Amino acid sequence: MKREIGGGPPVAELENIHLSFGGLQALQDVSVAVKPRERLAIIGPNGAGKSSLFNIISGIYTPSSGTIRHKGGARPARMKPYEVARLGIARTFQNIALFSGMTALDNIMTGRNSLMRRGVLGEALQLPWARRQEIEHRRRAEEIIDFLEIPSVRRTPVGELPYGMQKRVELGRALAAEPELLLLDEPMAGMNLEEKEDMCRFVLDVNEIHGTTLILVEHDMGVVMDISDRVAVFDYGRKIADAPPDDVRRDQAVIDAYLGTAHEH
Amino acid sequence: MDELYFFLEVLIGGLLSGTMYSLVALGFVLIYKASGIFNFAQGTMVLFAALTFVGVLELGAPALLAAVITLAVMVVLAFAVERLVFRHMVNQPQVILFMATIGLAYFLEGLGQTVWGTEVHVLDLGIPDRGLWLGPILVSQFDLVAAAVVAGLVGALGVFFRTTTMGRALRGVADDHQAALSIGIPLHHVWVAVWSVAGFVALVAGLVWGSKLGVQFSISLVALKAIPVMIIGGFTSIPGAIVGGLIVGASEKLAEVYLGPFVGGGLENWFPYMLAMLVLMVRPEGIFGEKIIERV
Amino acid sequence: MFYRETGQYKTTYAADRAIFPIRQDRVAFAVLLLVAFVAIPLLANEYWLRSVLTPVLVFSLAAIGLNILTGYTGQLSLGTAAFMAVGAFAAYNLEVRVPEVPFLVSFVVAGLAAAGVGILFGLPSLRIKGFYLAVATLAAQFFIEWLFTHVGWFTNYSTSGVITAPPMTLLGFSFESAESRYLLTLCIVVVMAVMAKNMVRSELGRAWMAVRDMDIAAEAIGINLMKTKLTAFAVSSFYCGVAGALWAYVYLGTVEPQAFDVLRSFEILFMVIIGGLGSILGSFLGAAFIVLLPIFIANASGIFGDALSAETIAHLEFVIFGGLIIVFLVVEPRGLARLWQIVKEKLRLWPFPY
Amino acid sequence: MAGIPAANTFPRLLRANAEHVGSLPAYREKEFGIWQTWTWSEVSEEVRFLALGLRSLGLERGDRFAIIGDNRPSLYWSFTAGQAIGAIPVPCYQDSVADEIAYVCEHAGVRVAVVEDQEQVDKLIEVRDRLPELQAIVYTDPRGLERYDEVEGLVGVEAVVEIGRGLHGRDPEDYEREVARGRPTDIAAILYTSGTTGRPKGVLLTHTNLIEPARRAVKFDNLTQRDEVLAYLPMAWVGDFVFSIAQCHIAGFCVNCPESPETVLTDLREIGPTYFFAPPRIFENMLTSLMVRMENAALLKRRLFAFFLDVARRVGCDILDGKRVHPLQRLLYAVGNLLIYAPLRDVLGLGRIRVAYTAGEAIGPDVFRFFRSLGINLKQLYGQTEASVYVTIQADAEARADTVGSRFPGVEVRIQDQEVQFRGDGVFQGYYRDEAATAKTMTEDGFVRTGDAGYFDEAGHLRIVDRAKDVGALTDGTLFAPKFIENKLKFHAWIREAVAFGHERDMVCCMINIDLEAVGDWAERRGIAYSGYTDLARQEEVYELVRGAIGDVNADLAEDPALRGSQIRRFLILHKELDADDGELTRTRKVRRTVIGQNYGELVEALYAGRDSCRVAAEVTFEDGRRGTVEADVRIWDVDAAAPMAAAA
Repeated sequence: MKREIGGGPPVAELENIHLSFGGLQALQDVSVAVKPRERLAIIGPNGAGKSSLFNIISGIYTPSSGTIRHKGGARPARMKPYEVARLGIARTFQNIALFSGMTALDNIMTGRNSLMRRGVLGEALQLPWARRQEIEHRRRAEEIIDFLEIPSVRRTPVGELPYGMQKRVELGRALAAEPELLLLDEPMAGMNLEEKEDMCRFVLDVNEIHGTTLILVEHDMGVVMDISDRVAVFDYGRKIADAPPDDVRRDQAVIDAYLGTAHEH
Repeated sequence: MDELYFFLEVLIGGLLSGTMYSLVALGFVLIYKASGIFNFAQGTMVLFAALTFVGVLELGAPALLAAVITLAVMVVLAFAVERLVFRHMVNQPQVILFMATIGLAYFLEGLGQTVWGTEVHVLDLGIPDRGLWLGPILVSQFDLVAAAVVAGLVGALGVFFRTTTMGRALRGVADDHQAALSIGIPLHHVWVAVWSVAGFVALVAGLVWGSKLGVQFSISLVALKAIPVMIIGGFTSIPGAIVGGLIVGASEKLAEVYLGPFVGGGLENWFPYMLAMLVLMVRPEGIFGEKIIERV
Repeated sequence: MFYRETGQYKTTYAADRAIFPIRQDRVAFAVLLLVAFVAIPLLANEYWLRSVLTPVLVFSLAAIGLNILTGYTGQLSLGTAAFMAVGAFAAYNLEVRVPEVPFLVSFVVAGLAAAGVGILFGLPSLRIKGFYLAVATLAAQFFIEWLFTHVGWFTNYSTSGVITAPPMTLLGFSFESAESRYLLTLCIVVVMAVMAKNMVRSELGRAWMAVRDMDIAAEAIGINLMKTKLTAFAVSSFYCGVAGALWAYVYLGTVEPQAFDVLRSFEILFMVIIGGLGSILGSFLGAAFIVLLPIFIANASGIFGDALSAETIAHLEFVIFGGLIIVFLVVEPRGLARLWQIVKEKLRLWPFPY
Repeated sequence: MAGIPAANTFPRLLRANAEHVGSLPAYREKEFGIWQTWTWSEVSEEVRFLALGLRSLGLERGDRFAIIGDNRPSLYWSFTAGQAIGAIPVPCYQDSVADEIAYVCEHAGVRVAVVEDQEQVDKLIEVRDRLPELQAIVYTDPRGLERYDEVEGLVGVEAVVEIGRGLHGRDPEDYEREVARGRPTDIAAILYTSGTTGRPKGVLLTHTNLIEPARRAVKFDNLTQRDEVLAYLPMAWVGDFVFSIAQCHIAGFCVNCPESPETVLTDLREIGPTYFFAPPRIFENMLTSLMVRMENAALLKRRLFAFFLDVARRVGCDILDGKRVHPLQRLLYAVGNLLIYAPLRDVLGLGRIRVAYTAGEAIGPDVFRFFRSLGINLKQLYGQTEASVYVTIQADAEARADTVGSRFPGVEVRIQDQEVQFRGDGVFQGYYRDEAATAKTMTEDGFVRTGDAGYFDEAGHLRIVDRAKDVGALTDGTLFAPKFIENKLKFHAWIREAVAFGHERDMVCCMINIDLEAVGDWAERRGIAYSGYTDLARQEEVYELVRGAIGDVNADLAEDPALRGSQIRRFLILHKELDADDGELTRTRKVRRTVIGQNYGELVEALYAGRDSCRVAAEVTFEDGRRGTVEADVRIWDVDAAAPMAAAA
């Protein structure tokens, strides 16, 4: 199966983005774009602005200046995160942000909420449309559960799941929204080798089978070099490199800033 | 001219009575700063302290002894609350802790009245309660004394926080739990200490309020107004508690006097809350509070 | 022990998401309904029907309302009684001004009016949470209480400030007897409880819980926080409003605004905490517990003869309620419903311990 | 029997079911969280299209095709679909490595393989150069196979079905013509048996072979359309074919496929089969885990449990067998049923069982009786692939731990030179492409040699004692069945391994390995100090304990006229644990009698020389791989022979 990268405008494009908190410059003049079906990795030391970038794309932060484009069209300067999500952008969080009181299944079902119809009375009375909607979306959620190989924990409250499983459920919740662009914030952090392999397989499958564009922040260099088409390197809020993995590996600025120094993780 | 004098009279009266709200709010702020707990029971602690004091007084003890005994009871209470309640709720969300303090409020209210009865106790500490003319403006002597007490208390607390080890630990713990631990005082002790200080503040507030209104159940309801005071002033700020109290006291009086007649009076009951709500909408962290930033 | 689940497999999602997926639970629920609808009206005396069971049901409804807001959506409210008051006075005013409106319609209007007020006071929830929000709801509590006391229009300029509910008749039948009022309440409460259960197990309920558990993630997954929170306020207040109307019409008959004071709000909050945050069943358990406990205490104190005055007993109630709240929050924050769930799990696994 | 169609090939059985009970569930599979269900009409439809689709892949009448994977409905359907067009299904064990699969597929010359998933596809790709005849690989689960588009002949089952649907649309009678061409004497399947030695052999079974015995078994246990089974045993095993295909088609009951091999226990509880088969190992594991779980129960509950288990032990089996039981005991049992047995059965997923069978190996009598005493109708049968399963079977009231029942209806069974032999319409047609093995197994008069030694007891129940080649005789000619004796010993909790000697000797002696955990626990509770296995094994108290166990076995043997003479007379407890690393056990923990006889020659000699101890040095492999020597004095004790009860009384 051949994967075609590109074709059409970038799924997400950030242009000259600045972001500051108080006096602190979190991002300075950052421009980055991701093409359809591309796998873009973002690396950099802690505090380099990787998560800030995600928060800007997903609408949690508003940049001080700069433009964000979605499939070629400029996004309004202020967009609520839920409006961004409805553009087909889903994400996971660095520190798992699951709905801890709910089961794995309900978490994943919640991922589909934005695709569902809201009608208070209809849901209260379980009118045919409400019942049908629950069942149809349950089926889709179950496909994700099957895909992520977590049927045995379907009914477990996620708070009781081990860390690796929680990461999987969180990915499931993001996938449930059927996103075009998936932002993964350190999907492999804290996992053992086997869990990482599984996660890599899932992530690659999502990208290759469904054509989902990926941006991932990850510290595990092996994973990054293996699975990404392109690597953007951040340091002190600036992008210092943006190239295919092999080129990045040879880039002197990157080596100085990041790869060369011992990075504890 | 009379209009202006009248306005000033109302304003000053409000400000002075506002200092009493400040007194209760002070207790809230102390506990919130040290433990992150919004202590709904602070108002009840005021009632409880006053009831205990009056009760001991009525048993024939001299005022000073009664104060010491009451203070001891408040320390024991602080100890019990830490040991029996909050130590077991370390990882609970703040809202759950808050609800626990509502339970505590009920418990104390019931306990105080079971032990000391419900009838209104008169408390006379010999504070003169006559009007005092400052030029053309009539001011309550009682309120002046109360304001002085508040000022004294704030000053004393300031000294306590600056000069004693425990005081420094308390300040430290508000900023950073780790830092407090590094001073070498266990967190549990800090909690007990801060609840004790809050108990002391409650006692002072109880005495002042009790001698003004009589020691009775409604004190705890009036003391609830310390909540909007805190919201307006900011949760983490002692100056905020003072200023908030002044604002609430003044604004509710002014509202009552100038708006009350048009709507049938009784504005005082809800005006501070509405004011607090408005403040929340505009500036959720309050006037002196630190900006709340949520990290993702 | 009594569960025989083997062979109760699900072949459709519809069966899998049933409210009671286990047959034994369905049977138990059917028996419970039978008892509530048939046995109790036949067997219970007037005192129990009028003064115990009816208020338990009404409180359950209010507790469901608060639970939707606090237990499911995580928005703390200390103004439940105020929303009940809105319901009661709305129904009253509609009936007084438009007498031809059937009382059931006025109950619906009561709910809608409360929902509207709920949305208004829910607006701050868009900016603030936790106990900050509690202050906003306290504002609602004190303001509304004051409004009904001081603005004569709401009490139809009754001199005493007390409103008297008009008689309830439906198709010529007058609900006057304790049995008929109990059954009327029961019908309304059962229907609304099922509706609440349906909401919390659907898209809406998941959105609420998502907001409660992790609002940032909820928004990032496409949930409109504002809409979801305000819906919770509206639905919650609707339930409280209907409960308020029932309280006035079915239980008390005559009401003054003070019947809906801040202590009433706390009482309902306690029901939710003791019954179980985030549980419809818990709302019933909590309401029953809080209503029955004073009766139990009163009876128990009878053993001591007249040693305890009525006043002391009232104070002891405070001590016990407060203590129980603390005990529940420390030991089992999910309340009686959670305890029941644990017992049920044990029964399902019997004789195995896990 | 009404309702059971008398069709004589599998495709015809399927058609009959679709006509008579078309709306009843035929297959279920837990997938996507619920039990997806297919009725007989739907199955019939699927099979029809699949059959035509398979034919379009080049599968022709008489061709073999492989089926590899976990129990999945679509794999079951591929059996019938292939049979409908006259092709012969060859199921392979799904957990076999690529090489084993390659052997079977190569030997059978399969043209097409219908497999479950990527895992199986990978195996086939790995060995594809050995399978020149393999034209197409059909997979049922596309997961992970998206990237395989360069693999030749790889196609999803849905695509095959679509092709079939198209063909059916053009010629609706096509499928029926194919079915009509099939004859009951056609080969319906080739089932490869794993055999203890050498390469697997392909057992040729016709439709008649498989259908007729299965039909009688359905009648024997009154299986109906309302029964349910859980299909969780390998599809390549004859038992699964007979239960999940033959009997399912004959009785019309529903076959349930678990979600995954890991969730079998959960799925068992959900489905609650009414007709159940499991090898002894599964029942043993169930009992062990049940007891371990109960250990953690509260004291009161443990007491209650122990009390009612005791009641069940005393009267449970009798009640199940319909014997007379004192009304008071019956009442007590009823209470126990309410409080313990029924909930226990339910939680284990055995709550709805009407008929359960175990076979394959000897089951521990305690385990067997435990499940029966709980009210579970567990029975034994004795069978072979070559017999299409059934040789002997236990009727409801005849269930016993130590026999395998009486002759299965329509089967002749005889004992020839101690070996069990059988004949009937289930008898296979021969081993595929292996005339020599066929000739060795079939007698001239049409009986099949089982290779098992056994005899019929007075009640006419068959007892299997051992593999025929292992059975020996004492010098006085008494039958000596070492494995039979060893198994009896091993059913005791204290004994982990046992090795019996006696062939061409004057008496039976044995070596014992105690169960370190059980005996260690026992010793601790009695305050007996020990430093490890070797130390514990030489304690007098332990010898006493083992002697008691051997006494029980002797008493058992004494009851049996054929074996009375082969009671154990002397024993010793080995100073070290038998270990597969030392070659004393096979990897599947079967004792290698010859190796042990050589390794411990001195001890064997001492046993028969009448000495009461023997000093030994044995070479052992330690856990870290070092080799070393253990030296010890091993005691040798005598045991009394028991007299038969009847004689003693």
